[in-house]
Amino acid sequence: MIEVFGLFNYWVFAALLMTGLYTVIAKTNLVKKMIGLAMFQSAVFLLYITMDKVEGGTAPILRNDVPGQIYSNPLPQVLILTAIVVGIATLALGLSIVVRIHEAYGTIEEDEAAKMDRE
Amino acid sequence: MSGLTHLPILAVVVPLLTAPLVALLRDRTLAWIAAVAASLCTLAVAITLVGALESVEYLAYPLGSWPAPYGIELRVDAFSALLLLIVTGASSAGLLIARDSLVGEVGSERQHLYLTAWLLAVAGLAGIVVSGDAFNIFVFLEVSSLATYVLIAGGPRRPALTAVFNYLIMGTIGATFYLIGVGLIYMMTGTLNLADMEQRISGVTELKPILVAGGFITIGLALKAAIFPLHAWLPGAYTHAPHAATVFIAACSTKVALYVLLRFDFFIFQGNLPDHEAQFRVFALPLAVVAMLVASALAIFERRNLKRMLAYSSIAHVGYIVFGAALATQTGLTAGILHMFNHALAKGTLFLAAASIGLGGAAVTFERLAGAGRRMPITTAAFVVGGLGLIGIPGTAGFVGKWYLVVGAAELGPAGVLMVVPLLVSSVLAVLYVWRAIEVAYFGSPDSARSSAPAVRAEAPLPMLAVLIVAAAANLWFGFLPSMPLTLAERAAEVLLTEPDQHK
Amino acid sequence: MTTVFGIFLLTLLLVTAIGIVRAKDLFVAVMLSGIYSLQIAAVFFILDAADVALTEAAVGAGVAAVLMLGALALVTREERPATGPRRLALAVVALTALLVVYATFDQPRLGDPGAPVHQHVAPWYLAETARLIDVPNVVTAILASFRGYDTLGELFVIFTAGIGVMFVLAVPRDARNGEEPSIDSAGLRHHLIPRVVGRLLVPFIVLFGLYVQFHGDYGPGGGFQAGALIATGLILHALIEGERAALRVVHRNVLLGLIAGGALLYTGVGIAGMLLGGRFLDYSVLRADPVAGQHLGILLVELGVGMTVTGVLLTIFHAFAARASVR
Amino acid sequence: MSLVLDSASFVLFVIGGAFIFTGGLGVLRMPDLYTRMHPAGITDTTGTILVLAGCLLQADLGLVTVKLAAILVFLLLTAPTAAYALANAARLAGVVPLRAAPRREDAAR
Repeated sequence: MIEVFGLFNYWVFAALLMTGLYTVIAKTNLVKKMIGLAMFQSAVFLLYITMDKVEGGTAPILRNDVPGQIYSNPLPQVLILTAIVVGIATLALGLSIVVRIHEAYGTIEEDEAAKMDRE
Repeated sequence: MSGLTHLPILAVVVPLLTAPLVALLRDRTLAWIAAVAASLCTLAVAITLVGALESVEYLAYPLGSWPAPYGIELRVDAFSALLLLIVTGASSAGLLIARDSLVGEVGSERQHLYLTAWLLAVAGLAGIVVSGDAFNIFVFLEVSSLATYVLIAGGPRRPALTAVFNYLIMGTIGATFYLIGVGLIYMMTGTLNLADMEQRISGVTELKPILVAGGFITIGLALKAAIFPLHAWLPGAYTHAPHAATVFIAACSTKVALYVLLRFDFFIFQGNLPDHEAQFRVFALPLAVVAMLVASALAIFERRNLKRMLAYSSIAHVGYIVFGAALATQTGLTAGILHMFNHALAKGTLFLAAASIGLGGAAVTFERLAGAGRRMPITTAAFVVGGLGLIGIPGTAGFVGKWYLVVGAAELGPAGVLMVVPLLVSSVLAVLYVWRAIEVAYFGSPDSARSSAPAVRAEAPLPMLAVLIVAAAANLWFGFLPSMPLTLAERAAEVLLTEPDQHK
Repeated sequence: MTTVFGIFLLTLLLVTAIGIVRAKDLFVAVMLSGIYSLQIAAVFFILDAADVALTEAAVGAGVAAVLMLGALALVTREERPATGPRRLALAVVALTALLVVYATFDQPRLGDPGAPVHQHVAPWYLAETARLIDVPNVVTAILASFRGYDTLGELFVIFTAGIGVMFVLAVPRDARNGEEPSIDSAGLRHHLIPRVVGRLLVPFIVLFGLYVQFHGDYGPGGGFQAGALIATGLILHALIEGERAALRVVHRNVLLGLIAGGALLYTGVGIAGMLLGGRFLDYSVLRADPVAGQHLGILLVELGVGMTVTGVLLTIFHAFAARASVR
Repeated sequence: MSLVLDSASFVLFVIGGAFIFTGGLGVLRMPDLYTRMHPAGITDTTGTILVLAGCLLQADLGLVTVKLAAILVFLLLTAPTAAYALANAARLAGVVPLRAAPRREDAAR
């Protein structure tokens, strides 16, 4: 099972990454872009968390009662905790800017706002 | 000695600690004084670091006293020190004029928040350049990016909002690409410490993920650094940001991204990937050449907004820096790194002058520039000095960098001599756009000004003028006596080009 | 069995992602992205990352969804049929996809204990945490101490976001395009059932948040997750009682104090380490016994993170909500 | 003893699973929002409660039992509230039940 699907996680990571990136580039709606950006970032979380898994391991919370317990790698988890925070911070700031754009232009479509800028 | 050991972290902690305090200060003046003090302290730290680095190759600082690959390590060498100098210098100059310049751009009831964001940007950029850990660089990259978005979003006109949204999207994509690259390298080496990574990467036999990581990191940072085809966010962001913030951002933010790019490409990949030099040259040189030519041409065709013209010129100058780096020789890298410093000086001066011209929150259009030579002679004179530096006239700092670029290219033999041509063409283009601005400033007379405003002296307030004069003087000073940045740049190039096994 | 379940979840994740892209109604897209977060949290959980799963569930499905809904209340809900640069997007995406898939072939397989990731630094953490820091949760040990500087950076990222949102939304609302706001500032006061149940739940949510905050050394959790939970509880309170009533309970100045106080607390602990003769963020010197010092340091910095996160998330919520209720 | 517990929880799992399955099927098959809420309610009340009860029987008496019981209580509180809020929101948004508006369809013809 592992042999066949050992890379499946990575492929899903790639697919999610692409879906997010496509949304960010191809959509003109600013809220949709932010959602796409969040998806794009969370795909990377999947990449990191996939590499932390050890076959037969458990979450890295040390247990004295089970000698010889295998633990999964804690470091990628720490990194991703930080990355999740970065993601939500970017989302919050981006959405506040979208709100202001809507107030200033009356639209949240990128091309319409750009057209108004040119005029 | 104990004070000296803590120097690397002080560059980050001072602005980081002051930022929450500034947020709590409601008073505009008090907040400004605290911010300026913090920025100047950080500048002092940077200068002390440069002094301390004369005797040692690098200063390492293990955070929390944990040994290097397990804990996070700060590592300051000549390259980082030079960048730290640029960041803190630009920030101090921008903050010193911010009190006068922000009036009419950022309402006084939210200026303390603005200054908080400013300090966070300083801390983020400083954190990037002193860090010796790949993931830590990402964290501080995000601190600086988010803070920079806030700085740009403070612009008084609504295009600032769309500009900053574009920047936010592109910047986040860039940072996430970087994160993917770091993840792939971590996957294959099991470490995040840069020095450790350099050692361990040579043991990796399956190179595909490393190659791809190289691609992701290069593209991601190229987005942040506005290397030519990925520069779309830059003109809008520079044009619509508040004037004081433009001084700061234009002088250092792309350069810090370039710093990380060079650090990765030369420190990590150089010597570990087969034919890295040749590949880097093949990819980066054409981009650099196109950037120099196209962006300069775009600057010529920008006939409305002075800041936008200068922004295009910045893209061209990123091209110069990449050009130097892409030569991948000692002279080339020295030239590229030196040009970071010199371009920061010249662009800083120009944007400082633009801030004076646009005082009160007006857009710096060519119409507004018209007749500035009579109204504000000192400002315009400083603008001319900065412009000459941009062109690379002998006697200004800009000349030294370009001279080394030419020498570095010529060293490569006949093909290199051919590459001098775009350098010269781009400089001629620079003459054209700088001259046009100067012409408008001295000889232009705006329609509106003819009727209403007579040619009275109307210089900017004294603090702004003083900063501007110091900046212009620095352009000339480092033009005649370039030894300080030159030595640092040479040593930085040496560090970058040293093969991993020769470090220890 | 876990593998099958994982593959099922991942496939579902892909389907949800495509659903988000295709949804024309932004409200639907936001709801789907909340579901997406829950699914990816479940994936993290079966990959043994309990802390990350908890965070992703609290942040992605909770906070992010609330933020997006708050923003949606202020902008148009429908997406106009796209005219974006589809060809460019497809080209970029195809190129990146090739790059990523090319990389995968030399990657270690899922769960391979011989992968380089599990060789160098990670075993050291697992082996030495018990001796040096003596907390069972290795993730907390790395987060707060071994790589505490990263977490300081993370704290300042969220701090920057809070300051940024406050700054960006502090501008008086432009009346020109002012459509009628859609959030009722009186909250759900007139809806009996949600109000009664919500009031019942709020204290428990906050209590659970405090548990996660202070139990983070022993189980999954820590300052950030706790902050997100407490903030969610208080946001629920604000939704029930109305935004103004909520601000009377926790005033804006208190929030700003929380934000700045948390940041100062974390940095202060770091500097205390410096003043007591260690390096920045060296907790071992805080007490005579290094391990006790580590415990104290971790407790304090986690508290700092919790304070700032709670403050920032609430501030951001109020910034959006206040914008909707101003006329 | 363990055999009794195992078989009891097995039965609970199967019945709970069946409820969840019918709930899912119902959401797909029902004609409008209000009728769909009925099977959806079955899924997150009856189905989940039965499955959780099965889990309770499997867990050793201790912290885990308390946690599972707490989840049960919370579900019993939140699921009906959510259903109420959903129906209420739909009503306020002007979604008309299927049977209440047959005439409009006639008029459309």
